[in-house]
Amino acid sequence: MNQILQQLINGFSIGSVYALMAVGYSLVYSIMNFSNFAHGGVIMLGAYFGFFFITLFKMPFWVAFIGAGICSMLVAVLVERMAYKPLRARNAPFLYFMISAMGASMFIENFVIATIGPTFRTYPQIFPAEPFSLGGIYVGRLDMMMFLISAVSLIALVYFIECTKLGKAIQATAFNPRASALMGINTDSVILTVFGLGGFLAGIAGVLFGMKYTVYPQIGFITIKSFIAAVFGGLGSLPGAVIGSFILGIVETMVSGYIMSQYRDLISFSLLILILVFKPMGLMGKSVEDKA
Amino acid sequence: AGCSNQGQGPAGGDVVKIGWIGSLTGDTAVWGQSELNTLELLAGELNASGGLLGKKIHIVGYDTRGDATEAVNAVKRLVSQDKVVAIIGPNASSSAMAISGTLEEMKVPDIATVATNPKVTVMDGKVKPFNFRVCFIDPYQGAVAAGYAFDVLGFRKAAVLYDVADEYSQGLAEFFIKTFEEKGGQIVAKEAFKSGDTDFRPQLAKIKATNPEVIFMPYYFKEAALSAKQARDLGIKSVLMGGDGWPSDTLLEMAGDAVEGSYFVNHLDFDDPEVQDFKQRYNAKYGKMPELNGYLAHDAFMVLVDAVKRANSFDPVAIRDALETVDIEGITGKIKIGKDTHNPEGKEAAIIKIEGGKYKFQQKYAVTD
Amino acid sequence: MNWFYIEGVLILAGINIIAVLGLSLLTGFTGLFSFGHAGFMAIGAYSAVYFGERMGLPFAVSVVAGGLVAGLVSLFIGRLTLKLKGDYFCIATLGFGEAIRLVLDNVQVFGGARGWPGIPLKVDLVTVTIFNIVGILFLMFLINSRHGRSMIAVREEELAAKVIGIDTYRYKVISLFISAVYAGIAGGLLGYYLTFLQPKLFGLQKSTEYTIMVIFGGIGSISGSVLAAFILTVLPEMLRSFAVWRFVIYGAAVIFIMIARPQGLMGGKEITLKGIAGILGIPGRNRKTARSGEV
Amino acid sequence: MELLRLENLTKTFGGLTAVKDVNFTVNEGSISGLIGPNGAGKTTIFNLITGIYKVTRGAIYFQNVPIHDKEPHVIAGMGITRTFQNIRLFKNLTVYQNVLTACHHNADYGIFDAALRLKKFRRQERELKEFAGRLLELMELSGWKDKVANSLPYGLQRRLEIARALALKPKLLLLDEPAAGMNPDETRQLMNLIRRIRDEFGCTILVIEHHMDLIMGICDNIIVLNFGKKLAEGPPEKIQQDPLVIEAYLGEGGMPGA
Amino acid sequence: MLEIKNLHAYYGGIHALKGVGISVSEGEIVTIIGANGAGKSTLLNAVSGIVRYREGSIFFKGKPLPRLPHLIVKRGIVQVPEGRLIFANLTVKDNLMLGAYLRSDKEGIKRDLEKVYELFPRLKEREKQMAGTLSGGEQQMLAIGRGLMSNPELILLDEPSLGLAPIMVETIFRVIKDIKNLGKTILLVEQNAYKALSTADSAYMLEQGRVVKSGRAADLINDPGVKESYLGVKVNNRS
Ligand SMILES: Nc1ncnc2c1ncn2[C@@H]1O[C@H](COP(=O)(O)OP(=O)(O)OP(=O)(O)O)[C@@H](O)[C@H]1O
Ligand SMILES: Nc1ncnc2c1ncn2[C@@H]1O[C@H](COP(=O)(O)OP(=O)(O)OP(=O)(O)O)[C@@H](O)[C@H]1O
Ligand SMILES: [Mg+2]
Ligand SMILES: [Mg+2]
Repeated sequence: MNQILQQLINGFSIGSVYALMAVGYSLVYSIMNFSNFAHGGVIMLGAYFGFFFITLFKMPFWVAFIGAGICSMLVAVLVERMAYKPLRARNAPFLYFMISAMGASMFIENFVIATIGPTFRTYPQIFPAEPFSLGGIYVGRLDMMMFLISAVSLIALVYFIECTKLGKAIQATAFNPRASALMGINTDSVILTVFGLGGFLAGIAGVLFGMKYTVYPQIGFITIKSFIAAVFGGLGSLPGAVIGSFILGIVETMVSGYIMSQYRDLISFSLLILILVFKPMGLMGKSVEDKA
Repeated sequence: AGCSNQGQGPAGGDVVKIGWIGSLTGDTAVWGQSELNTLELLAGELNASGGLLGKKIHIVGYDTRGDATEAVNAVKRLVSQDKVVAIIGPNASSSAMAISGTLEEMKVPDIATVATNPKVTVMDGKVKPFNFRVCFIDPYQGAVAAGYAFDVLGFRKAAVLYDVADEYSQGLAEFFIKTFEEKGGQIVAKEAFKSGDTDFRPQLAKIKATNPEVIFMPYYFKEAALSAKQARDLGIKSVLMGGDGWPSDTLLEMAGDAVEGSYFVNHLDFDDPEVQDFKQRYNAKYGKMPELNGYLAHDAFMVLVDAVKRANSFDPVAIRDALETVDIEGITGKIKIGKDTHNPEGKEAAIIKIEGGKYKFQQKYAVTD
Repeated sequence: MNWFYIEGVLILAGINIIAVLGLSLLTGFTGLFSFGHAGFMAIGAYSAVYFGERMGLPFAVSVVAGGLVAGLVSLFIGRLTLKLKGDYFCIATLGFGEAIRLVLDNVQVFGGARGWPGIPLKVDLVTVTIFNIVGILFLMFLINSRHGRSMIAVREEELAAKVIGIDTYRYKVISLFISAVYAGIAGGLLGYYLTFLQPKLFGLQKSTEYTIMVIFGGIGSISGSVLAAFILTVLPEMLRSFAVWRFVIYGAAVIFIMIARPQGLMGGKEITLKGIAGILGIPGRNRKTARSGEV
Repeated sequence: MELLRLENLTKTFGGLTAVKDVNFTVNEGSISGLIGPNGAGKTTIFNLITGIYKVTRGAIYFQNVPIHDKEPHVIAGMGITRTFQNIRLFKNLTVYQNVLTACHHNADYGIFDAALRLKKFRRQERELKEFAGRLLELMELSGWKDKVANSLPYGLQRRLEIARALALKPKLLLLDEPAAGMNPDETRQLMNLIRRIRDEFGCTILVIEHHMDLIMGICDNIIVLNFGKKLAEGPPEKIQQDPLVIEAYLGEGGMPGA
Repeated sequence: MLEIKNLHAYYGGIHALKGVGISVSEGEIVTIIGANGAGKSTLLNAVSGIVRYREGSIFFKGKPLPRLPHLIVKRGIVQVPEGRLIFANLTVKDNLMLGAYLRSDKEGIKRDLEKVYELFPRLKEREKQMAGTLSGGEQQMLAIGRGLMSNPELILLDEPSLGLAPIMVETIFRVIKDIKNLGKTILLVEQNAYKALSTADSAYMLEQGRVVKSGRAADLINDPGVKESYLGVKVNNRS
């Protein structure tokens, strides 16, 4: 019994890591309709920013945390300007954005290897390491923080997108930049806002991730899981991304814990495909009939 | 098109090129860069003291990203374009196995650093003529770990956590289990994860339920540190044990108390004075400590130098012949290449324990059979 | 003896070209994105080597048979996933590719994660060239037929394709099947060239590289795909001396070409004999290149 | 001779009933009109006939064969095709390629015929190309042959859609607002074209239009929809006078000059 | 109010506008007629900033017009584009509210929303429906309503009657007059030349990127050339 509970907690905590990354990724996806593969790279940079702010510049944690968010925001905006904007200007199909994003991701990762080096770096201990223990079940402090932060950012984002004018403008711009411009929307700055927000989320996700695990040039790779989680939940749906993340986290945990860890990913992928067979747009994805 | 080089540098002049391949990028870049740094350090020192057979040594290193296909390309370029006389590296067994054909075709010897798969040098009972290595092999290391755990530490119940997508980890796990069970021990859990994972709690929670005395964790230090930490977070008190993927300053930094009291199998005793000397020279030049691969690259270079000297020639085939009879004392131990295996025969493993946040050499340990 | 190295790179380029040709049909012409083609390659590679080394089939037969096995698997995968749209299909293939790798990592008969060494070297430049020529011709002929046009229609506007009587699902299946066969054959060749197989060789990275090549060459262009596969195989080799900066430059180059030529190298056009003649100033039709499907 | 028959056709979207118990038949060789206010369900009926939407209730028979449970491409294969209200061309392909693609139905060579360039392939392909060329000429699109569909003016895009549909040699052609965006002169040309298509291709035509000149000018029979239900049916003269139709659709001004 | 001089626009190699000049005075309805491909939409798009022009100038209320669409909207010019360009993934209401994107007078927005709903009751019924699933005519209503929501000084209408039922066409032209009576200026492109000319004050006729005729709408409607090509030979029997 204890073990099941513990596994559930583990699943939730892994899920919150995925969720934290998935929110930012899914934000850009839901708005821009393409998979921003550079998101992982920005997360990784966020982890480095936070690391250097704390170790080199001796900043207090929260300052470093927000600072890393802001720096990552700048990076994301820069990536948008360099790699996506010229494509947008030509109305290129989403495939091209995806490839450009892959290029950017490759560039960022290898740039870090070439300049900072491939070594692993560890955040100093900031929060007490001992997990809370409740009758033999252990809950990490950082895990709870990640859970909270992903919940808060999800709610804030959903509110922002669904209930504010700028949020609507963002959705409109994504659907048709040209028509949006005709509404008086400054599409350029709207898109920058989206990438900025996504970047900020990536940055703070990176810091938390770096603190929980470690910092190295390939940590961005883990975002592939949040990509999968977002599909689970239904692409373009922010709550879907978060729910998908938790489901993936728990499924992975349960498979590792009770079936066979060797085939964990095999089983999660099979489950994914099974879900898609029955719900082709994921759990919460909107399916719009193609109106002829 | 198998025409070999005749020991001449490209200009026929004073420089002789030695190749290196390994990963400078990708997720194993840490180890590759350490190897290349070591070779450049040693070559510089050698050149400063008059070179080798009167010639200056130049190291040409190419990145493989840890990918076997790239390794083949890199070797082809080294032997045909750069005309190296011998190659050091790679660290990945897969790359080392993939390049055998090319080496044989071009008749240039290669000395692998940390490629521990038995099939790197021997295939179907036949030794591959141009593949050599300076490290001991997976079965040996797995057996050493299992033997030490069973015989010396007296454990009877072991669990194994390994990286299913990693050749090295899979190899070690397999041979550990085999030996441990042969000795009469019991493997109570065998769990896996996949390269790139950062969270191991589900597997560890499952392992915890089986109450092992020791958990064998044959993978690299990043995962080792993470899984050790997470194991302690889950309240696991078992002794942890690892292989030669563990030793690194980063491990201690990352894992802190979590690995206190753990054991691992190593190629060398870090406190050995010769090792210390090398460490300092490396640190002086690069401002950081070498990773384990650096030590083995060091010995590979020593082995090569010895072979060249004895062959008294830069002819790759002559070097190859001389490599078969190498018998030197490296910083990772005695290296006597076996003619039929091209492995360092009877190379003893060092058992290291982590105590007080430091690596404490326990003993040299060898399994007989 | 530079040739030895160049030959090696050329062989590899040739193998990549075959895989990219297949993917080009799927992505470039049918408009389906796959991040799992390395998985088909792995299936092709392992089965080819199995047929050749364990069952003793002749080399060419086993490579083609390996391709067909990959194709058969694709039929199964396609059945489950081809109804999915856009990124959903893409992630499903990604999952499939990773799953294949995971299975191979665990199957010890084929060496598991530790790989399968000691495969005899049976691939040389001539073999690869022959496979390439056949592969290119087959694809060219297919594209310039009603079947190829139907696939393009699926890419362009699926609904319109349906109402003009194109069985879009069937064409997606065919396209996936053929591309999987190509990938499988490329895998078999790779195995017999490297003389070594390992699941790690067929990771997500490989799948994405191939996708990049297709887009880089230009959607819906066979010659573009060939050119891109060639350039992007050779480029990292040329950059070899940049050591750690190699993939920084590579990444930047990918972005640059997308920005500078968002339609890819060939942008849906084909290099034709006529076009080459035009460039050389030989009289004839004045158009430098011809749109695909118009030949 | 009856070609198409709708029986109690109903389609709902969630709570919204877009088409409700609609019955009508289309006779072979006729030109029929389907009109009604915006949102009356006309396009939805086209979507149901062509299999793009699944029928909620009721049935559709084509040559007395039920088709309401068939896939769009099967229905197209039986000889029903259409144009779209929101133009759906293969935007990035040329005019010629658009038509040639749709010609595929007139050939039956297989993949291996194509890959090996067998005789069958060469002969049929030559025929397809000739046919596509003729079609472009007939539709007066030859001058635009190599232009990318996307860059054509609106009116020509509509004409191209018709050409593409005709490439199937359909028995029943459904046109959804073919004259939208055309001026009266062009509309008149289109009327002639539609008649010619009926005569030369021997196909039956069902057309949705809001240009009353066109509807009244060429239709043998007109079906009027309102709120998803059939409001009236009959020849133009009768529909024009029908007070219900005037009230719901034509308006007090009656037929404007378009 | 709007002064266009010698405008040249290109699509790649296609010379779509060849020196077009047009002037629109405040409070007027000006219509542009012309065959398919004459360049009517291109002209409107050039004014609203979606199409770049290479030569020529556009002055609005005596000042040169900026070239970026959102700045142009700020100056009080809005376009109801050809082909509607509604936001299919948003609800009807969201679409309308986006029309009022640059406005911040809550009261005024509310009032205008009511007005649009009054004009097109169908839109109110479908307030929450995804715009992409509306019927063609409903979408056209939405596009016009959305344009009105920005409360512009000058409104550019590109074929507003496209796809509308006859009874709706009547309504639309009535609306156009209503808008004019509110003191707004309208530039109208229409295929329904008869309706357009009878509604407008002045008119321009475009052919292959050039203005070939211009004058008072009432004069053009009786011009034999115009009659032949744009009004249809058959003079309507019921109007
Ligand atoms: N996929 C859908 N989801 C929800 N409602 C829909 C969908 N498709 C159509 N409708 C609704 O059904 C009704 C009928 O639409 P339809 O497109 O058939 O109208 P129509 O008669 O073609 O009108 P128009 O002349 O304006 O094109 C409309 O009110 C429309 O909003
Ligand atoms: N995106 C484009 N690319 C290339 N050419 C274009 C493009 N848009 C328009 N054209 C060309 O520019 C010319 C003018 O087109 P425009 O759309 O302005 O005509 P229009 O008068 O609005 O016609 P319609 O009545 O059909 O709407 C046409 O020859 C058309 O082919
Ligand atoms: Mg309609
Ligand atoms: Mg127009």
